[in-house]
Amino acid sequence: MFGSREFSKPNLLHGLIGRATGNDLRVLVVPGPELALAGGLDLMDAGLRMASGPRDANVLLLLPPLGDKMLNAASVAFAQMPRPRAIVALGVKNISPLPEADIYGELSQAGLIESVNSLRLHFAQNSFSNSVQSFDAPALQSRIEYTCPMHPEVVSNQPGSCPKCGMDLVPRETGTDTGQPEEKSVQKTQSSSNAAHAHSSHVKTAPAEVDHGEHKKADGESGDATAKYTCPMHPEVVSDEPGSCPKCGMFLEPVKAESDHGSHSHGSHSHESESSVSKLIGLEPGFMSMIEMTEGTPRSSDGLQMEWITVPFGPFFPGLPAGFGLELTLDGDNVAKATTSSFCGFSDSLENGPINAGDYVENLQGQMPLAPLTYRLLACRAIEAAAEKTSENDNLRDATLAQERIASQLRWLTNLGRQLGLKGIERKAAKLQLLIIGADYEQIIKLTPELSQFIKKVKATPFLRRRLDAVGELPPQSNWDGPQSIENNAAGRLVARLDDISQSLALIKKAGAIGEIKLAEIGNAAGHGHASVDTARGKANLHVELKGGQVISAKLDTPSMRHTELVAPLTDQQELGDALVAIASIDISPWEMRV
Amino acid sequence: MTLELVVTLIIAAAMFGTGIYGALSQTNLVMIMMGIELILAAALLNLVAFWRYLHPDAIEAQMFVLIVMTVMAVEMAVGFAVAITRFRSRGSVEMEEAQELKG
Amino acid sequence: MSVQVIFLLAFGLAAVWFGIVVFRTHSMVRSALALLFSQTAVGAMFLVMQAEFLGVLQIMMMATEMSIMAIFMVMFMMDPGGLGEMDMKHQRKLSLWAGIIAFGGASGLALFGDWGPIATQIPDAGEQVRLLGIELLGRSMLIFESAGLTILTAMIAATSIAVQPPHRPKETPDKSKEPYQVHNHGGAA
Amino acid sequence: MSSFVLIASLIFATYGVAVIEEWVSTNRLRLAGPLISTLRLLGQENILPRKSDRLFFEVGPVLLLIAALLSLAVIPLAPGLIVTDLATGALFFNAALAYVLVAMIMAGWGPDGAYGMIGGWRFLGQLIAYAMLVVMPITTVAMRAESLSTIDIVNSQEMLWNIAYQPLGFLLFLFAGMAMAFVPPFDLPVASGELAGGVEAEYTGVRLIIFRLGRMVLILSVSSAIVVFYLGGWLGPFGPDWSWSMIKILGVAALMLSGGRMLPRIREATLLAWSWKLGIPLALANIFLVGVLVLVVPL
Repeated sequence: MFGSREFSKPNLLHGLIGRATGNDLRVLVVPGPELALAGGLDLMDAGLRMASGPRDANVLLLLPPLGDKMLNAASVAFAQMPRPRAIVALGVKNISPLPEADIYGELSQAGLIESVNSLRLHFAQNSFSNSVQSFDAPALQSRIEYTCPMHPEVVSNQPGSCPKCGMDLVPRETGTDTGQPEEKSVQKTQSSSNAAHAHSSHVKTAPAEVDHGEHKKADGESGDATAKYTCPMHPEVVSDEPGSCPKCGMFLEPVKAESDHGSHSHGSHSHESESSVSKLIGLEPGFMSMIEMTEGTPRSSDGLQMEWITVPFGPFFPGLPAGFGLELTLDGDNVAKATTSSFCGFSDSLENGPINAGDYVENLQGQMPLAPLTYRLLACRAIEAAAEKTSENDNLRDATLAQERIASQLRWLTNLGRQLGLKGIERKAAKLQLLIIGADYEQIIKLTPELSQFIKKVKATPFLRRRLDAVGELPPQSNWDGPQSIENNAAGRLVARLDDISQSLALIKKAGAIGEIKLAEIGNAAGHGHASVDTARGKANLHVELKGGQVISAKLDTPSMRHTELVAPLTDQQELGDALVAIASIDISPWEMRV
Repeated sequence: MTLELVVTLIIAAAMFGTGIYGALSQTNLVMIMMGIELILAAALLNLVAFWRYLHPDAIEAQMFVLIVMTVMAVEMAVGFAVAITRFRSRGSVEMEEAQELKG
Repeated sequence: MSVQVIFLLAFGLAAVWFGIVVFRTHSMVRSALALLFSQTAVGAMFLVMQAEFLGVLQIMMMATEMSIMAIFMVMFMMDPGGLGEMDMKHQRKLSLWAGIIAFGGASGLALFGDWGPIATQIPDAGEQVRLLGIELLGRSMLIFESAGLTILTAMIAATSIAVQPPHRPKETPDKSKEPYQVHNHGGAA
Repeated sequence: MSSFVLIASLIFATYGVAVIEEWVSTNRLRLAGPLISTLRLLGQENILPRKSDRLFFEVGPVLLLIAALLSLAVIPLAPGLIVTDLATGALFFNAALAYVLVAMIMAGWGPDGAYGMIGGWRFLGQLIAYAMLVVMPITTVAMRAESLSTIDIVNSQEMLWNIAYQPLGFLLFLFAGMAMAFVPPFDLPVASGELAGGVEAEYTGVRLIIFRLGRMVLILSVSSAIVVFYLGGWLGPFGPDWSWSMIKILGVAALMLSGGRMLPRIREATLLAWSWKLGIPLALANIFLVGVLVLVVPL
């Protein structure tokens, strides 16, 4: 069992705990709660509560679509979740590298409720097991490899002697190369594997050999005078490769192999610093110069050199769009640098050669789970333009688009509510979204008063506008084409989104019905076509080339691709909370980013 | 019996010694300030002990303690201001490296 | 030995021990918090000596003061892991001897001074607070007000020298130096 | 007997606060909720982050609980129902809660995770905002009672509760108290949407139980201080004294917990700006006003 806790003797408490666990489910949704909403799942109604992070979760809920990157990230999160824990997979079967799911279900509210019921039973029975297996996410796995102290290029999986000089190989810990973003950030340093292991090192289940490896490394290397690089401040940190110190982040300095290590705490670097600090007369030998340490370090906006830390946010961060990877370099509580990535982007290259126009439409729709009909419409329009056909029911199509826009804005509001701690808005927006997505024309008209009332309520939320109007000012001449607002800040964009809901409602009312989006009969048409659609996030453009009724090339340009460039200027020198709100205010969908 | 007084005074003396050691041996300005805080704490201890065991009727002694506490706070404020300024200009709050402050 | 002596000894030894820890630990935050607990122990000794108001005040003030010290230590020392083997001492012998001599001298005075009999009757806590208030706003008002003014002046002066000189051009961060990576355990969150 | 009543009411009130907390955050009233959560956490693995500062990691939550419990020691439930009636009770309450900051810094620093660390230091910024607004309204309360003893403070309100006598002080203290107990919208150090749990992020199992328990006792302590200082403590028209204390305390706790849920989480810069630019001048004005009132209309 991967999710259970080990026990030595069964006792009465275990039964109680198991039942309590089943009644207090904290769920971490993969890819994210938006997908659950878009798929029509009401998690609250099913008795699940959102976890604020992997440590807080005991259920990992998997929903389609799941890419490799997403599954890798999910396996890291699963490794961090404290036992007892369980995996629920709705509508997905293959979830490797995660272990087998404890419960499989179908992707529907009924399926969810059924899964939750069996989950309660599962926890009641299996919270404690006497055959517990440890789960190590492959993305986090570190292994011990052996290298020659003199020839770092010699790496072997087994202990032995160096083919070049015959010395005994010394063990060291390494991380495996994966596409894991958290890994990437630390891969360069030797600390990477240590730090990464913190993810999965559970008190009870941590493989003991990891710790051994570390100790052995320290003894072996410093004792044998083998190190090539060492930290000027932490002489016990020795590495074969240049990099930065796992303790203080300073650059490791080269050390001659014959210098005597470990003799005294600062012996290893004394000859290094003496030469450069000796210009200051009267310094004690071996004195650690802070001037040297801070020289050339980046300065904050207030002119102080501070230590910068790089923190990954995402892909399952509660305040950000699910699947959106954000790595912030923080200077204190201020953002100094932001890099973005997507865990679930699309790909518009036609790898398997030309495909049928109809299939292409389905394909694009499938790649955009948060706005399927919008992109279906986009594909249809582009193909029809290429085939020089015109469709008749544009009005009805626009109504469909408007419906999806409303749903998208409501999902955005849910996210904003979660980020700002506005539970009321979070709950209500989620409820309305669930009602909107499945609704037909009559139902939407019926929902109109409730929606307008909700919009009024959001606008009247005390301090909400105040909270938002200090953040998220876009730089001049930025290529923003999301909902246009009068004020250039997050508050303005909130109002614009709320107005967008009202306008979309009016549009649906005017159309009188909601149409299905069907690709017109194009036969064996050929040619180039271009189309654009106003999505909830901005304008999406598609350019397709048809030949013989088949799409031979396509180029998609989505609003989120353009808007991710705004993340850096929006967050620059902002306080962390403000930066996250600013990012939320431009509503990026990681699904609309390229992989 | 003056045991209480002597015990308190010896403890104050030990804190004073530790503070002196810290203030002299540390090279970092903030650590030096910590040494001074210890010295001032020893002074506080003496003041309270003298008030309690020798002159409990002289409430001015307590007032004096308040003044010393103020001095502690002022020392912190000024010390940190100096530290920030030095750190901004030199990138260090190491007193070993503050050669220009040496006579 | 009275109960009072036992408590004084216990808190006193704690105060001294934490005081020593300040200069022995390598972690900056530990160092500042050790000082805090040393000061708290001193505050507890005040309470044992029935100076209730002063004791509570000491305990309250030091919590904030030392926490601020901790953040400054972290700022200036760039020792994020907290347990790095930093050694930032000089003139070891001199300072050790100075410390020992100071301790010896002061405790010698304490031991051999003629203190006379100790007082047993002291005003109760409520009475002390009342007397202290009357003292502060009576005879010692000038001193008290000067202290208040001093601290205000110090605050303003400290702020004004600590704020950034406005003319300094904003320097662009040197990207060649990689920031330290605090690895986040809640990483995938 | 009285110590038994005290402990029983402490447990009851803490449980009550936990029920209210869950109620306002999930919109569902489950009387067994806190018990179930506690059982779940009891069975959860106790994860120790690998590079943690073990000492701080372990001590942080315990210190939070101890600080909150100590501050309750000076809160009277009824004339005889108090752990210790210190002559400096009002100041002691503040002194004990100053260690909440230390606990938060320890708990944030301990696990060596970025979210927790930022959360811990954020609380220091928050303290700089609210600290003055805790002390200054207490001053005016003590001015009216002419004593720092909490019993005297309650007795001084026999004619008129302080909420009516000095409403400005009440509002400031409520605001500061909510920031002190970091309930929404002041939950900057443990924000879920901003920091994925912040200081709490790395805690699991028994340690998390202690942390959450400490937090509940802290909320209880702040709300009982509001009751003692401004709402006349145990004073009520009929029935036993302690029941009035209980009702008021739970009522204030419910008000504190639910009121903030309607508001977006405050920005740290706004919090500091409001406290220093608006709050402190108001608090000074309050001291002056109450000073005049005490001299002119001694009720």
